Amino acid sequence: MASDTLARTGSGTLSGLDALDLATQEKAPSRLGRLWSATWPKIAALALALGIWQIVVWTGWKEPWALPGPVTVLSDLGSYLLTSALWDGLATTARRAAVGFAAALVVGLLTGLAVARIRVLRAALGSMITALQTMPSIAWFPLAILLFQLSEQAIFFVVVLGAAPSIANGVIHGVDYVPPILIRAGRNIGARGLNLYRYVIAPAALPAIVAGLKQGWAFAWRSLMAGELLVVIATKTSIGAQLTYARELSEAPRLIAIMIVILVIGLLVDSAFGAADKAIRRRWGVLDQAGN
Amino acid sequence: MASDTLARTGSGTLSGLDALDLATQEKAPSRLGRLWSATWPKIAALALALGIWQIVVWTGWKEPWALPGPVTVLSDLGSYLLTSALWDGLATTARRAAVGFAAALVVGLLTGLAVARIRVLRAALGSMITALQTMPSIAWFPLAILLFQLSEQAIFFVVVLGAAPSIANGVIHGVDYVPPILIRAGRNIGARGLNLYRYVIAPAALPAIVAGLKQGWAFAWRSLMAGELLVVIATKTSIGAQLTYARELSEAPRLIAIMIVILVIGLLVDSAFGAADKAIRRRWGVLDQAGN
Amino acid sequence: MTSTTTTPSSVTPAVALDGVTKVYGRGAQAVLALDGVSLDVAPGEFVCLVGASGCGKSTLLNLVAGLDRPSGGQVRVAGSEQSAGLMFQEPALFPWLTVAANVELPLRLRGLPRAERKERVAELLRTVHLGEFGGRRPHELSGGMRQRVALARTLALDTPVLLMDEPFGALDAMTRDILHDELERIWSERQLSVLFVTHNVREAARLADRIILLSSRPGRIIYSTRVDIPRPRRIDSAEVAAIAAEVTDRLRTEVGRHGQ
Amino acid sequence: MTSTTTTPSSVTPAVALDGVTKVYGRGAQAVLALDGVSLDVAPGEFVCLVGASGCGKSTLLNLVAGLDRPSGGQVRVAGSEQSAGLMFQEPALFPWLTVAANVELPLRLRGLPRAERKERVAELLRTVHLGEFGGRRPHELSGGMRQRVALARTLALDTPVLLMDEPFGALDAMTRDILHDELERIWSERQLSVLFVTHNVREAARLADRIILLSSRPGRIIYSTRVDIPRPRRIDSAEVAAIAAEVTDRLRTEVGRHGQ
Amino acid sequence: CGDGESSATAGGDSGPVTLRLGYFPNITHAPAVVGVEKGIFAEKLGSDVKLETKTFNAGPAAIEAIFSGALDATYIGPNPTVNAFSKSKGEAVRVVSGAASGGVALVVKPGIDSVEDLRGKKIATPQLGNTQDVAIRYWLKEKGLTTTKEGGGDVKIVPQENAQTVETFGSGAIDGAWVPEPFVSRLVNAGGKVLVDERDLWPDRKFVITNLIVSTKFLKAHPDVVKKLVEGQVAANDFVNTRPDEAQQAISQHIGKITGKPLDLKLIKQAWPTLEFLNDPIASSLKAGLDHAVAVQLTQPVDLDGLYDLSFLNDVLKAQGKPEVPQP
Ligand SMILES: Nc1ncnc2c1ncn2[C@@H]1O[C@H](COP(=O)(O)OP(=O)(O)OP(=O)(O)O)[C@@H](O)[C@H]1O
Ligand SMILES: Nc1ncnc2c1ncn2[C@@H]1O[C@H](COP(=O)(O)OP(=O)(O)OP(=O)(O)O)[C@@H](O)[C@H]1O
Ligand SMILES: [Mg+2]
Ligand SMILES: [Mg+2]
Repeated sequence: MASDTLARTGSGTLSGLDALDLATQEKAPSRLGRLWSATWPKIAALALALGIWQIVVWTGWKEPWALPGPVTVLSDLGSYLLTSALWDGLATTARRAAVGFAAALVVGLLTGLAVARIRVLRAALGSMITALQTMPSIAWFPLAILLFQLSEQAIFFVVVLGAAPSIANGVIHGVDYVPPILIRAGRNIGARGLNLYRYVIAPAALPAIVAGLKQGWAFAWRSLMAGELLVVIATKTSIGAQLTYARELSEAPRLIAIMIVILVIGLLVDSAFGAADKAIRRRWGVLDQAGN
Repeated sequence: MASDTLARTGSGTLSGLDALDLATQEKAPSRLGRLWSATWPKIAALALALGIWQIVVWTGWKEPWALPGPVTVLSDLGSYLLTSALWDGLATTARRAAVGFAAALVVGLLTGLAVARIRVLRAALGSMITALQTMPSIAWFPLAILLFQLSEQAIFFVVVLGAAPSIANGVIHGVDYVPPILIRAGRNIGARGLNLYRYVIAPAALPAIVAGLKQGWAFAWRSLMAGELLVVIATKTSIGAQLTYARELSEAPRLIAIMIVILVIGLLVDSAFGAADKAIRRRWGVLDQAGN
Repeated sequence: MTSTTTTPSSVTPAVALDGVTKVYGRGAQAVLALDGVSLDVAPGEFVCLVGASGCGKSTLLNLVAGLDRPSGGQVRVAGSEQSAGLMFQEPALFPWLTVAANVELPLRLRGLPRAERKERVAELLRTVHLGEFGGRRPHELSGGMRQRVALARTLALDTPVLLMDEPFGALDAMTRDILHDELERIWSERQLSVLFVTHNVREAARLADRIILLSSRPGRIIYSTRVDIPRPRRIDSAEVAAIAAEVTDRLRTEVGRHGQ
Repeated sequence: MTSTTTTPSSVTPAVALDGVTKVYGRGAQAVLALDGVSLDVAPGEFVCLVGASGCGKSTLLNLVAGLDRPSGGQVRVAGSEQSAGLMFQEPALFPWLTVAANVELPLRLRGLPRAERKERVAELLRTVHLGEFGGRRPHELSGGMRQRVALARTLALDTPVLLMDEPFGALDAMTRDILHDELERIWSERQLSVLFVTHNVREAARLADRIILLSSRPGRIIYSTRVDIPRPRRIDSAEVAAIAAEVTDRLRTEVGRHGQ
Repeated sequence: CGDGESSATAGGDSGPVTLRLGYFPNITHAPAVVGVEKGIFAEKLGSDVKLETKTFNAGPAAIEAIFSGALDATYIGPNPTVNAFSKSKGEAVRVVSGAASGGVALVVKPGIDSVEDLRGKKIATPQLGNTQDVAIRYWLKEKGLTTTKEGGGDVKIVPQENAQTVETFGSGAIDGAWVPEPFVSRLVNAGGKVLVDERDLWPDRKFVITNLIVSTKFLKAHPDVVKKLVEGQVAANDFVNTRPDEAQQAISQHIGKITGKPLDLKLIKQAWPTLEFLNDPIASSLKAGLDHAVAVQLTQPVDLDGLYDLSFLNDVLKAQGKPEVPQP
């Protein structure tokens, strides 16, 4: 064959950036291989981060009480993991996060659907949703205490006000971008009113809704971290309270240890969202693009 | 015609829920009419909110110092609007928000694009983005001070860490859901590497990116409100600081007045995002569904 | 120029268009897609609509299906609200549902029991020769296969009026011939009224009781002919060819006048 | 059963497929779409590909265009990386761009100066009879109009090899005839090599130097014939009809064997 | 109006009364922490009063809770006390007892040995207009140095959270801070030295840092409970003053329950001598502080008449044969 001929073979590989773009359904790496290729970049990133941190500490840039090294922090994390304080706090905080997020979910989904499709509500409240989203949690504290006293509901109130607008915005965005042809098809096959939502609009908007839920989760969690200081029940320690007190007591290693715990929780939750998103993308047939 | 015949006429109207679903391109209301129909629901909502508030206050449910009435708050807002404190604070805060958001925009867009399309980065950092998003601002304060001392950069650092993950997540979601056929079409007409991003992926992901920016703005603003306490700089008052002081001095009317100011800013920013979103939807031909 | 074709006034038509006009957009950008179209489809009648690309055929079907409102004139469909099922020009399948679930959805929306739904779906998928593909998702199908799924979904509707927008455009001749037979069978069994858009004039002659020709921008009815060939017909028969030739001639004059 | 059609080995083919196999999916869900297809397209040759719905035609074009990799065998395209332009079965227009901008994008990506681009776009839109629609967006067009925009965009590519997947499927006969002439003109002017998928056997006979028939699942080449009718040809000529009848016969046998 | 919420006794006086008591898990709140941890309050309140405790990490939430009827009494600093009193036009709260005095100092970097050395330096305070902020401004003013609200003048005052002050002092961004314990000790441990002990600026080296306030509504509805609460406060102070080791241990453990990590006992011991646990709310120091705030133009004059209701305290003290505190 002539030299200016481009060959694509089943076994050959393409070089350059396009190699990333190409679908690679043929490659069927082993389960172990896939696990490894999903894991090593994480390990590498972690090692890199720890390495840089350790080097910075070794340079003596800051005093050890201002910037503790990885060894100090990890050993503090180790002993932290052995305390019941962490697990009790985690249990309290996780329960609050779950309940608060669930409430935000209901409020956000309903508001979002209503605002997206009812014109008067949209004109009245549409812009308000983003405005509410920008309101910092502490501004709501007085109202939360007024309404719910020093009960856990006050915390949920702050969490819902933090997360629901974000979820609603995700829903509105999703509904706005449902391809009109699908709505027409749905109406044509007899989906009217609630059925149109249930069978067409909601599933079509699902990807954007999941994205909104992810953002909503972040808002919920951050609001919770602040809100947990609102009602500190002496017998119930919580991650939010521990974070703030670690900072107030200038316990740098503990503060970083709690940050690591928060990151790990974030990673776990993200992987749940990631799995949901991947399942949706596989169904929709948009998964292969980036090959992952 | 028989009585069981359904008629649709050019001038007739359909009743029920479907009336909302139908495209109404034919109706060409006057400019004033459209303005009015966009405005009255807002005014009604405002009136309703004020009304309920006033009624609650009149019932004497809480003492006036715990829950001041609308008249007290609005008169305080009036005098607040006449102080230079508000306008100076607003100027400072708005400038910081703009700079911080711009920085977050750059960081978020680049990270998002890189993570969305480069498989190793995605495996390494993908889940980290949401995890970072959930990290409350106060956890970053010590690091911000370590890195930037008491300069404004410390504030920007917190704002960027708050907003960039949200923007990056928007970008990733947008890129993930670009219809594969459009990417194929783009590659086929010769868009490779950066050009594929510029001419195909970025515009196709634009709606989701704008949604991510909106969420990012909310994060940026909230982080800023907290971050402004980090560096209470000489001669510069700020909305974030005023909000906290109003709370610390138990000045309920002033606190609510500042909340109103924050809501108004949120509304203004949202209307900018809304206009961008509407322009995109008009271009894409998905605007008519809900008739707005 | 506007000609009107109506059935004898004694019968209530299944579909009646009366001076229907449709304008897209406003002001300088406005497009007059349909201009005073009056057309009756008798119950049980099979009407084919032909016309140049962009002349307003899809627009007309959308109006009859109630997915859009006319700018002027009246559209009447006999029966209750959901009486005209439309097969769109694009497949318009729901990407989140499997092929079987796509076909099942209209049945589910009508509240059919599960067992019956399953049976009907299997039957419909067999009708369109996709019996083994029920578990796939739309993105795993070829263009022609998607079109056939859309056909099955529309047939699942059981509406007395069927609107079809180039339903066989992406199919090879053989598959199409088979589906012609199937459609004719279903049409006569269920006594459907059909409004069928096609670019294939032979297909029109093969299927129609009446062929109607639309002019290009604005769409007006310029020609209408009855097809009186007895059924069953064959697409390669001489009678079908003769009718097709006649319509093609008319079309040629029309496009010749408007094209470039 | 696998037959191989090759051009004389002295000429470097514009497109060469060598034992190409394509499997979609894995495990039990796997679909063998193409099975050992070997095919050469000579420079300047016009090859039409026909076959039943779902037999692997689009898959084959995707492989040649380099949008997908074969599971086995080799695909070779003469020339540099971007040498085969593909017109997809769907319009695949960019919804955020106007019609003119859609057509302009390939030119812009090749770095043509602005003035030249403008001129070429206007010319291409005139070619597909959409001169006045440059400022519209895809969603404002009819199905056939979108397909013509996609055609114009593909023609703007100026690649030596052109791959076309049912490019005229949504067009009426008259418009299609006109575009046949245009395509033939461009093909001979630019000396293109064309691989053209169609369901219209007459269209194949009207345009092709060679017609190739694919069997259904898995796709294999089962028949190949040269069309030696001198050009210009007319789609309603007797010679074209004769070739079409021959291919239809073959197709009928094939679908008859696989159908149902 | 909302009487039902001021205490949990929904049906009037029938059933046990609930007292909701707030405090900070903090060394300046030692009597409260020890009283709760050692069960002193529970014992004094008896079985007909149910004690519910709430902790706060800053004044505003505690005041919001009092205002909204979510809290009946709380230990709190002088600043929020004045805010609560003045913002409610003298209605919402009453000070019924003192708790602690002292424990505030100006800590500076080594090398700063006199007031003059402070010229041009950055000094942190916990919050603009709070007790410590006013104290340093007034003190500097007396020494002839100027300050401005915006952080200008001869000495630059930077209000910031105490936690942040430790960070900024460590990173060198500030040169000193006028803060309460335990931050004084913490800054000293980070290399600072005490330049001014605020006790030296006050008559008898006494000034209020923590006092006990009760919501007026609760006071009126359940004066008997308030008296028992004050009894508990007096007993807790006795405990703290007579058995400091045990008290320190209790504080460390109690803070650990809430924060997840027991407070360093060494730090408590280090801070302890700077504090004095008194039942006298030292009303004069609160008034003087307010006058100073007016003098440095950080606030308008406030009428504090009626803030103190020391009758319960004096009843308790009298019964125990201790010297009474004059009602201001
Ligand atoms: N949403 C829209 N906005 C603006 N113009 C439109 C819209 N939809 C259709 N049109 C215009 O209306 C005319 C008729 O379109 P229609 O889709 O009905 O044509 P058609 O007869 O179905 O053509 P084809 O055979 O190509 O599908 C076209 O000129 C088209 O540009
Ligand atoms: N992404 C995919 N995943 C799984 N199977 C696929 C995919 N794409 C195509 N197929 C299968 O491959 C076979 C060939 O599909 P292809 O699109 O090439 O057919 P085609 O010849 O173009 O048909 P048509 O004429 O209907 O367009 C079909 O059976 C189809 O189901
Ligand atoms: Mg059409
Ligand atoms: Mg195909």
